[in-house]
Amino acid sequence: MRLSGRQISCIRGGRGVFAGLDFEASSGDVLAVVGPNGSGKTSLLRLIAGLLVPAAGSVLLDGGEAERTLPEQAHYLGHRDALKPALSVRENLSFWRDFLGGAAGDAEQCLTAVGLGHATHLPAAYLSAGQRRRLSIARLLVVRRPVWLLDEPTSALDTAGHKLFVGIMREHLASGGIIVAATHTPLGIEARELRMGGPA
Amino acid sequence: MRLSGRQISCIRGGRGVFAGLDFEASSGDVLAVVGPNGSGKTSLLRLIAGLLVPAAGSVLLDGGEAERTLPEQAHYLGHRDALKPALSVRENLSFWRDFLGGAAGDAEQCLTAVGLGHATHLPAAYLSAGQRRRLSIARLLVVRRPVWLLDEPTSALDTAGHKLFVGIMREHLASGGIIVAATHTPLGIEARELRMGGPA
Amino acid sequence: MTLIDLANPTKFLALTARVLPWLTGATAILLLVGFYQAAMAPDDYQQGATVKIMFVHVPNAWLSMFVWGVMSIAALGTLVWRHPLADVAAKAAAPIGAAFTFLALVTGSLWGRPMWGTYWEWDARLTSVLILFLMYLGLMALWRAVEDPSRAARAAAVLTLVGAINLPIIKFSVDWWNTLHQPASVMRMGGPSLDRAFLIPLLVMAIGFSLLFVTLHLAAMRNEILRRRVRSLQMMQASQAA
Amino acid sequence: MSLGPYASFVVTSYTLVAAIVLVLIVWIAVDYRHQKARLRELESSGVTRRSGRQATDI
Amino acid sequence: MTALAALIRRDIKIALRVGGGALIGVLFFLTVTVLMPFAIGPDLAVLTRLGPAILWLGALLASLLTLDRLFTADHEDGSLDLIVMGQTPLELACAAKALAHWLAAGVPLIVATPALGLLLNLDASATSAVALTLLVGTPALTFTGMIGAALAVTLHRGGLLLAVLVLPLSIPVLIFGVAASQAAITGPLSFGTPFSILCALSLVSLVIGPFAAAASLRHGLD
Amino acid sequence: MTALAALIRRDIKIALRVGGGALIGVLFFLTVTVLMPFAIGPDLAVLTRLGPAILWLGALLASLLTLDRLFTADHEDGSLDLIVMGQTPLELACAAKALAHWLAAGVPLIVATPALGLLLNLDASATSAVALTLLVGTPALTFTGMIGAALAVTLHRGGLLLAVLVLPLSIPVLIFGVAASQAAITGPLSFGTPFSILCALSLVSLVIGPFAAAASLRHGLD
Ligand code: HEM
Ligand SMILES: Nc1ncnc2c1ncn2[C@@H]1O[C@H](COP(=O)(O)OP(=O)(O)OP(=O)(O)O)[C@@H](O)[C@H]1O
Ligand SMILES: Nc1ncnc2c1ncn2[C@@H]1O[C@H](COP(=O)(O)OP(=O)(O)OP(=O)(O)O)[C@@H](O)[C@H]1O
Ligand SMILES: [Mg+2]
Ligand SMILES: [Mg+2]
Repeated sequence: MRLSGRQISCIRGGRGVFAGLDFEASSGDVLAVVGPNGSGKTSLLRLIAGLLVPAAGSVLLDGGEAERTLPEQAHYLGHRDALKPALSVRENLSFWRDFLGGAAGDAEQCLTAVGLGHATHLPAAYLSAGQRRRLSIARLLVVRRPVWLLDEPTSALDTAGHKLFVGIMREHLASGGIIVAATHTPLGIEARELRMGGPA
Repeated sequence: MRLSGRQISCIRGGRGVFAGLDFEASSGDVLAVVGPNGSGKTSLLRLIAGLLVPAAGSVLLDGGEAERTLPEQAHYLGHRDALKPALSVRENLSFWRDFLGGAAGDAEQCLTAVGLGHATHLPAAYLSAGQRRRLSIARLLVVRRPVWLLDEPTSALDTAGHKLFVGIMREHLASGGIIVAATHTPLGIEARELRMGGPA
Repeated sequence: MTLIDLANPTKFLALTARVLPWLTGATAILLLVGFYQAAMAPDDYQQGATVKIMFVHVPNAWLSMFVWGVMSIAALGTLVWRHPLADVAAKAAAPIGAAFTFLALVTGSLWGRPMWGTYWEWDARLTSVLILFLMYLGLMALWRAVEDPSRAARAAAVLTLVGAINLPIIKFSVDWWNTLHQPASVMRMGGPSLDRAFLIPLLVMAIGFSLLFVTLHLAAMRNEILRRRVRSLQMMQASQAA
Repeated sequence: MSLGPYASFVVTSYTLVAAIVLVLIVWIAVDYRHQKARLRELESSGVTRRSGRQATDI
Repeated sequence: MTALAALIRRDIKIALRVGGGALIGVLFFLTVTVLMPFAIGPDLAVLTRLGPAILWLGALLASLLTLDRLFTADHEDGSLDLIVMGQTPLELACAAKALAHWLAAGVPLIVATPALGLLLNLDASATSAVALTLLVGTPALTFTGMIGAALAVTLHRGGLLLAVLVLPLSIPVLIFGVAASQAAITGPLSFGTPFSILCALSLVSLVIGPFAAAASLRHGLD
Repeated sequence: MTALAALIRRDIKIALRVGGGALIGVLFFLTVTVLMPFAIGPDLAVLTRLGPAILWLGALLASLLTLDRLFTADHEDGSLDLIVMGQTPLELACAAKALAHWLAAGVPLIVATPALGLLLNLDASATSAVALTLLVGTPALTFTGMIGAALAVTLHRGGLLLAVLVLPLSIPVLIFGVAASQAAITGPLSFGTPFSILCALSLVSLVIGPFAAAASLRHGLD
């Protein structure tokens, strides 16, 4: 599988964020998008996820399922964590499993995998910042999708959580997945860098 | 000036988060609150800020202005950044200056200090994650308050932003301020640790 | 047994277990006696037999206000003294108060039909009682809607205190506005103006219903304390499973 | 005892009062049993109170 | 199918928890109805005449009160991004959300109508006429309102357009709904004509609503 | 003082830019008014008699519609934390927010009244009487509604539950507002009595509202 972008330009709010960007990642690769604040890391991830339309250029996934588009084969983990405070931890996760995948994994098991096994019945409103992040990560596990787009995935995680997450990423890569992650701190996993320029 | 807590207990949503906690910080001190996810770092900061009521124990500030309460002498920088997307960067900051302090600093100047000098007229909706964080930090500068309560202040900041922020903290300490910061990554400044136990 | 002791739910449960049987007995006896006397009371020369509705209408109407008063005091306990039993008392009282208010409304309507020729009239007394009923329902909805009981308690306390403004309005609406409804004849300055033949059964019924409230309230408070114990044990179970 | 032309109103009132009071009593009693049962269930699953006492103890 | 069912279940669950349950809808309706005589005066004849309008206004208000955040809530917490990325066509997802909203906010009102009819002194046939028009008409309120809710996401700073667009769209629904009920109660007019227009409005909105909402959401993300 | 002025200015600015609130309110008001003639039928006399009641109902429901998020928006983005921590007494801050809301959402209703009076066949003096009662009475609606808005933060709930909690509190305002307008138009009663009661209600709510809201916010944060 190969994810690639060619000559992508991005314009937001009438201002050009970046232009002529090329990148490429194959099965088992981690692409770490780095660069100063406001340089367009988040914008790039959202472009790949189909949540923004590029002003020029295009993103392609070769070797994926033919009848599904790239966004349908990608997980996007952003700053906003798509959790409903009124629902319990388990309800939140099961919903995304049902909505995104159908068949797939066992919610309970994924929650244990991210260290939330004891909190399945709590309303999500009660979670701490790091616990919310762990719950978001559980979403990556509960439905299998080959491309992971991660926006500062390790923020708010403690050391144990970070280690856990590295393990999760390794497994994903081993099974042929692709990871594109925007980050300011080391991911803790060998990665190729994609450096963005631009303003602070 | 001396900030101290004695035998503090915290209960949230009917569950005990921590109990019997003691801490102390004097002028020029940084207290780094560390611990696993869900151990109660954020809860502690909110207790000091007066946004939660302790189930037992109390927090005191000695040597501050006598006629002002502790929360009135503290800045709280949380995950939620108190920015209104509909207002411009400058409007957001000026509002908080007027509401919190009255007299005090110059908004324009503080924005330059955090590297947002070029973006003063943008609506806050257009800011990237790191830019939002910088704008929140500018709030610490625009009204002088001796106690800073910072919840993962460096998350989303790039390397340059981190360095800038360390400088800002140093200045605050030099002028006799106190910093209590919850954090998972090194702050980049010598600090005493307050370790919280508890669940992941 | 001091008030401080009562603050402890466990002590409170022990006390409840001891007094509830006696209370139940006293309530049953008083209500039976009251009912017998009500049945034996003479007909009113104006209202005929319908005056018998008074013996249930008036106690329920009084209690509808009294219960809100109890909840208001409990609300102060929640907000000012953070008394652990105050939340429980307030929550347990709401459905009972709502039931009494409903009965006051219904018996009033049933009395109104023969007396005024209509079940319902939009006058100040009836309306303010209806508002009271709606506020009871609102409070119950609030208690049910919020999962964390101490959170719900604080919100309910504020609302209860604000709603207490309605009590004097109900009580004095008959004096302030021209209404169909009768002005106070028992609880008024200068003593009751009611004939003894009606007054005595009415008072017996009123005391009986008040005891009924106390009994039900204590029992409901006990349930509520147990419910909270279940909740905290479930939470402990969840965290022990980790 | 004759209740006159409006007997039905009087009887309805008293019946309704009795019915609602009965509903209250039954509801509270059932609720009590329910909570007790849940406590017993929790106890048998091995949870203990902080005080170390049995869940169903007072 | 599971995806849509899951979405509907989730939205209903949230609505019931956050709104405080279906009972709240009924209670709200009750309160609004009780309000009327205070304003209008205790004249039963006038009340009866206004009955359908009151019930319809209550329904409109209940749907407006909750519809406004149908998509913004999902947008603010990032759920909308994931919904857009899912395999489910966005039009269907929008329709599912609207359906859930109608089930949680609209149906309780219809169920409560008979009880309220009593308070408003409507007779049985009038009450059932009103309930019928509500049953047919409230989906139209939801599905046109949905367009505005989607625009609110697109326009960030222009909830303005939302207001300008949605309410006028729902006015015809309201007018024919009330007209049909009136016709059934007093009217010299026949019930059939306004009622069939109402049905037509509902059908049209069932189709247009999801498409317009999805289009607006797709263009509005950033 | 600067603090309160800043808060008022900010809230008004946001209301005007984001639009939503104020405009929805006015449009809803308009919808209610437009709908009535259809409900009541073409009988102009009845319409005139009900005019004030309709306008007042519209105003009440419109304020309900917009008050909902008075505090929740600030709660969700963390502003409320900082407001609570400020030196400004929370009661004053609440009052300032309510004032801003009234300026942005209540005043437009009053301004729109003359236009709507025409629709309802009210003459100039009647319209101005209604406008006057609205001017005096809508602050009471805002300030009692504020209590509900603050409860919404404590409860993590809004929407219909809020309406159910708030509406009973605002019934007296409605009664006397309508009574005063009626008196001015047709009444055998004098305008003075209900009008002064209305003023009294407004004053009382100006005091109770901020205190109750502040109490509820202070106890409700977490
Ligand atoms: C739905 C209709 C009615 C409601 C909501 C209602 C409500 C009340 C309330 C709240 C009280 C207690 C007032 C106080 O303590 O001062 C009361 C007392 C009383 N009501 Fe009614 N009532 C209704 C209908 C009637 C009717 C139709 C009658 C008889 C014609 C009646 C006769 C009385 C009497 C005699 C008292 C006792 C007054 C006193 O001695 O203080 N009520 N009612
Ligand atoms: N609003 C709330 N209501 C009830 N419980 C809560 C609430 N917020 C947090 N908690 C619980 O309190 C505990 C401490 O949370 P807190 O946010 O203080 O943790 P933290 O140390 O800041 O964690 P993190 O590193 O993930 O930010 C957690 O177990 C959490 O589940
Ligand atoms: N919704 C938006 N509308 C208009 N412009 C935006 C929007 N979001 C971001 N921008 C602008 O686009 C540029 C890139 O933003 P982006 O969020 O991609 O940066 P980033 O690299 O992720 O920064 P950070 O490290 O701070 O997260 C920034 O200059 C920002 O001001
Ligand atoms: Mg970013
Ligand atoms: Mg935290």
